[in-house]
Amino acid sequence: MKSDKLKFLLFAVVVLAIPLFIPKGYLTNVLIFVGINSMLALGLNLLLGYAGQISLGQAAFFGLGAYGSGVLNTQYVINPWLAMALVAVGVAAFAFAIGFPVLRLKGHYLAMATLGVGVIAYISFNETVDLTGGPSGLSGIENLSIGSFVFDSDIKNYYLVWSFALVSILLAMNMVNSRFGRGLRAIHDSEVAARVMGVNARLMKVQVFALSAFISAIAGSLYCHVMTFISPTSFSFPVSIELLTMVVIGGLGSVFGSVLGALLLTLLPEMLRAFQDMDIIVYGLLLISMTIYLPGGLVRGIPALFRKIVPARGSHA
Amino acid sequence: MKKLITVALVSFFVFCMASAAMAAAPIKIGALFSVTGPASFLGEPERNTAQMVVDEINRVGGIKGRKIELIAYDTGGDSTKAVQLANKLIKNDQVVAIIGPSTSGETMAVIPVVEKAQVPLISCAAAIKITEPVKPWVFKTAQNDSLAVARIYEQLKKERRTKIALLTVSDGFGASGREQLKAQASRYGIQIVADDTYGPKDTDMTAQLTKIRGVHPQAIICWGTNPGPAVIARNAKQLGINIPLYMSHGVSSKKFIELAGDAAEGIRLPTGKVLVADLLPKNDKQKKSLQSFIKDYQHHYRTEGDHFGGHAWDAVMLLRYAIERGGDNPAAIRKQLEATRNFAGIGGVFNYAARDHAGLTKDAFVLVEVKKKNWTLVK
Amino acid sequence: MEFLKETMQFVISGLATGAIYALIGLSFAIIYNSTGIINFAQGEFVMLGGVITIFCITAFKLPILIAVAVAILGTTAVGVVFERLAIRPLKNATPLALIIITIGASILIRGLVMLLWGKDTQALPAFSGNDPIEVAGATMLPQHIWIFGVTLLVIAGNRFFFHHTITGKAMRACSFNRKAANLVGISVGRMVLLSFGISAALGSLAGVIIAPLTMTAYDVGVMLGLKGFCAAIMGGMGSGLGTVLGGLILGTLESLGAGWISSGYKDAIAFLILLLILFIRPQGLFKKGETERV
Amino acid sequence: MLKLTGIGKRFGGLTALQGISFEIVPGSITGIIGPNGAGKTTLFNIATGIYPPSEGAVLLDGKDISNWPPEKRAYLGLVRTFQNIELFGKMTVLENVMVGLHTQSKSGIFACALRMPWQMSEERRIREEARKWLEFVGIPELENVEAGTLSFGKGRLLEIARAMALKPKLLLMDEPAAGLNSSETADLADLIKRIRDLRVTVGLVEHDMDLVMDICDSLVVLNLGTMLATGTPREIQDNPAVVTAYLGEAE
Repeated sequence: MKSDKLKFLLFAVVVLAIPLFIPKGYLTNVLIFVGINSMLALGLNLLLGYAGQISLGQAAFFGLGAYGSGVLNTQYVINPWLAMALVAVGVAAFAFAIGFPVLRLKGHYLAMATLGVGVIAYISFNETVDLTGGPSGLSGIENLSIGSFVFDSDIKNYYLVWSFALVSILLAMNMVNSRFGRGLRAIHDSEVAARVMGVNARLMKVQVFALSAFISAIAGSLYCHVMTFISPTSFSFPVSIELLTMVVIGGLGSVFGSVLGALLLTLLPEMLRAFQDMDIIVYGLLLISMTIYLPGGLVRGIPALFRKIVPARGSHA
Repeated sequence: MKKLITVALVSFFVFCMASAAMAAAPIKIGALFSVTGPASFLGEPERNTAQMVVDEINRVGGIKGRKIELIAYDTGGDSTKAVQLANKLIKNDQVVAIIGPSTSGETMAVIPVVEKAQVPLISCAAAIKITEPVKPWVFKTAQNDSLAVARIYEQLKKERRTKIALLTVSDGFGASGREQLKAQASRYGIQIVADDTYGPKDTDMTAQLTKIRGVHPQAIICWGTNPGPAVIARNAKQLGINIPLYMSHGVSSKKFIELAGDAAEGIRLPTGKVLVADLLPKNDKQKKSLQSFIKDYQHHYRTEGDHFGGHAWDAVMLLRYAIERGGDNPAAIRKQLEATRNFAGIGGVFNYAARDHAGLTKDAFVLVEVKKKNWTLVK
Repeated sequence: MEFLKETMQFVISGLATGAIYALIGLSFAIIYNSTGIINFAQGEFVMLGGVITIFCITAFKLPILIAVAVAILGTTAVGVVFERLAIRPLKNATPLALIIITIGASILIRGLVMLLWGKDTQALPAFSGNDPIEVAGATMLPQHIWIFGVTLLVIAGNRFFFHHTITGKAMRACSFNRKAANLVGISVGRMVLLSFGISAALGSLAGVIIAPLTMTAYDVGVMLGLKGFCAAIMGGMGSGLGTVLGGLILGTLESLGAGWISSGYKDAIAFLILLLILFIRPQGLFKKGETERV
Repeated sequence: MLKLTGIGKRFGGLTALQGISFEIVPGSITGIIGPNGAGKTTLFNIATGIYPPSEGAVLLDGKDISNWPPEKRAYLGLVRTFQNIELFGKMTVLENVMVGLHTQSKSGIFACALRMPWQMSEERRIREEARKWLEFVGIPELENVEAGTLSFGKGRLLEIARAMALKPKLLLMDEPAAGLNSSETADLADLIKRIRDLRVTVGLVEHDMDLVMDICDSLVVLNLGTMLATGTPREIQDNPAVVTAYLGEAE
């Protein structure tokens, strides 16, 4: 318990201090997207890592959040912060409603159904041209602002996005170590036993589905205000897959694993740039070998590796 | 004594010039191309061409003795990545101008970044809204869709065909074309009797074509990039549709004829002049540029240079002349780009102005028809 | 009359596309039935079939039949290597880990093909020309006949293999109960390997016969794989008629959706119907209900 | 307490249970015995709502709960343990028991995420309560161990602690002695008696006849999905039909 709080504080300090230590410029920009991806990965991890329910359509909620805020901002006069809240609640309500039939499914049927939701959302973004601008995208979205303070630079957006990410992380940590979180994890380990203990598995799964949609929608709103332009391709099937990869590589059922996964996968293309056209191959190889050799994800794999090396040294001394 | 002074003087000058040459750091130009991903058919020839032109310029001594360094990144067709990489080019690599991105979506995403950083961008994408309304720092070399549409509609009007059907791909390219097709129809007295779309990865369009056949249009206009239009050409042949089928400049390469096979016969499309360089009259302003581009590309990459590579050719050349005239300060480049007049490139004859950052007229397009597996000019 | 004729064309086109989905769905089901794995790299097998065939024809000027054989053998080899290097080393494989691994493999295969053979779309000449055939007022191509024929052959072959050969029966046994199969002396590992091989061969066969119609490139596998997966799910993941019907229904729905309702939403319509099927009959359209046992 | 009337269950064409009617009396320990395949576990699954009966009714304190899901039955104080122990393997031992206190706490998703003050105090309360039950079964020292790493015997105890944390009126135990050695079994018998002393009614499926005869007040015998006999252990021991079912037809 206490150590969790400490971990979070330490992490928050690191996050807030990073911009002071890195060269000004491009890296800050990338870290904004790491923040957004962290929220998305966290949302998925609550569903997948804690409750054990797969979703291949996470990009749909991300996109609904982004388009919700974007459309409200460009075509209606409404405070963007209010819009963000309304959209997030709306998306969560939508997830809650479809959650009942969808989460009754298991395994690959669930994977297929969530994938279907993702595809339908993607097509809707493309086809509702009058509202979303269709495949050509929606431009002219404003930056967020508080009074006359406009979030219009990388550094400002960094703090904007990461404050949301940190709050999400804190709330998620609170939740997983409480009655609700225990219920979820119980469902993951043995749904039947959890239900016998009085855990309403169906309702809880739907609730966490809605929560993960809520977080994804907030991330989407932030994304649209940071980018000021959105187009459907940012919310397509490969994005859902990338999110899934972040969660698995970072560590299922670990809040910080989500952040680690988001960090790695957002920076990965940077690191692979040296490989030029080979990067897609390296990406595929990484996915396979990480799943085989680090099934617990980096967040567990690195400490395990560390423990393996350190005692070995100690025994020599 | 005199001799000694001369030697000293000469060696002093040589020294000065050498150090000046050494001091002249290369001019950094950034490029964002979608070399992988769904738009790689654009990004790959664009990157190849840009690199080729830059190497060529450097080989003949660069711009006023300074070499050009091309820093090209692959966006994979992803607009988030395009924005990140635009930031990287501007903030880390400190480029003086950016060429690309390849697609309209990525370009629209990158515009706020370059506008804020005040770095000129020459997009290689076609959508009209990139330069309309005009943004101070954004130019483009790819011909506007509106010009291609106008070319087709002119021809239809000449042939008195007034009822047409649209079949456009549901991506950025198709959507932009569809918008223009609908917007300009009334000006040419054309009535759109069917407006259908297909997905970029669809493998059979007989359903749409059957529906279109049912409303009896006098021509079909299909707006897409390979392989969709080739499938449509074959499906149309299968269904025995024998009204004129028009394609967009999105398929203006030999690849389309190869993919569509026999079904390509008789299909018409508007295209930049690069496809028909040899058929152009000698007095055509672009002929020289076109032939040099085609020759160089063939020499470097052993394959035919196309329309899309041409966008990058124009972009690099436009930058080159702008820098030659005004130096490598981004603001100066912007000013000089805007002052470009009568630059005969691959895509057309460019005349930028404060209120026109696309710079081309519909003369940039010619209408071609496929005959015996080759392009012929439609008169 | 016009309406009827149009509908006929929608149905015929839909069935032709559906047969492709069905073939891919069958190849999905083979792996699933003997291992419980949903192979997200299945679409890549389809892509490999087309790409390798075209490569053999253009680069080595091989006659088409030999090229096809090389493509199917090559893809089978890829399937086998894939199982050996990526599936077998995985201990205590969770369904999720398998999903990720197969996604990784699909990315890898796509990347390799892109690097080796480039990004261009390629076309394969039709097996028996391009002259349309008139059927009840609608038209189809000779290649469609090939597709229907091969689908029929594959169904028959499947049926024969899984019900009338020792190996096929052993594979079915593995799907019912791996432990029990192991106890009676069936080498489960070999059966898994075999299922990847057969599935890859089937996938590439589908890829070869559709290449003349749909053309092929390194990235055609994704969408085809998804649609095949849909077909298999609709059919209840069986390796028989259910999946074939699932594919045909999916193809027809798409075609009718595009023709009658909206071409833009046609995939959305297909997926919406898939969702409804999952909600109402999660065990697939054609399977009898089974009570889940604890 | 629990009353079953005319319970039948079919899986596809297979009849697993037919015409089962009996009652578990409050405060008793009732054993359900029978050879393998008699349908004992199926009966438990129907009693706890894991699946509904094909026919007949399940009544708890006179209320018809035949179609209630397990989580709703838990709130009435009906809980069970499993033959192959179903622990929450990736959670700690203490957390496992805390899940058992689910019905006695009520913080929802928002209260949990926001750490409301009353949620914090509730959390403290159930933590203490859970420790109490670990002590009750005798494994308080294991509270921070991951449940999946426990030995079979310890896992069994944890499962019982978790079930007891729910403050059940009726505890159904599915073969609690399976896989235990004789001293562990003796401890188990003792534990079950202590559970009864807490006024918890116990239903027991068990193969270990010594245990059953030792602790049960009444027995129900199933064979091939039907009721063979009911009565006190002594009556059952002397019932020729039961003997035949267990030992086969006498020559």
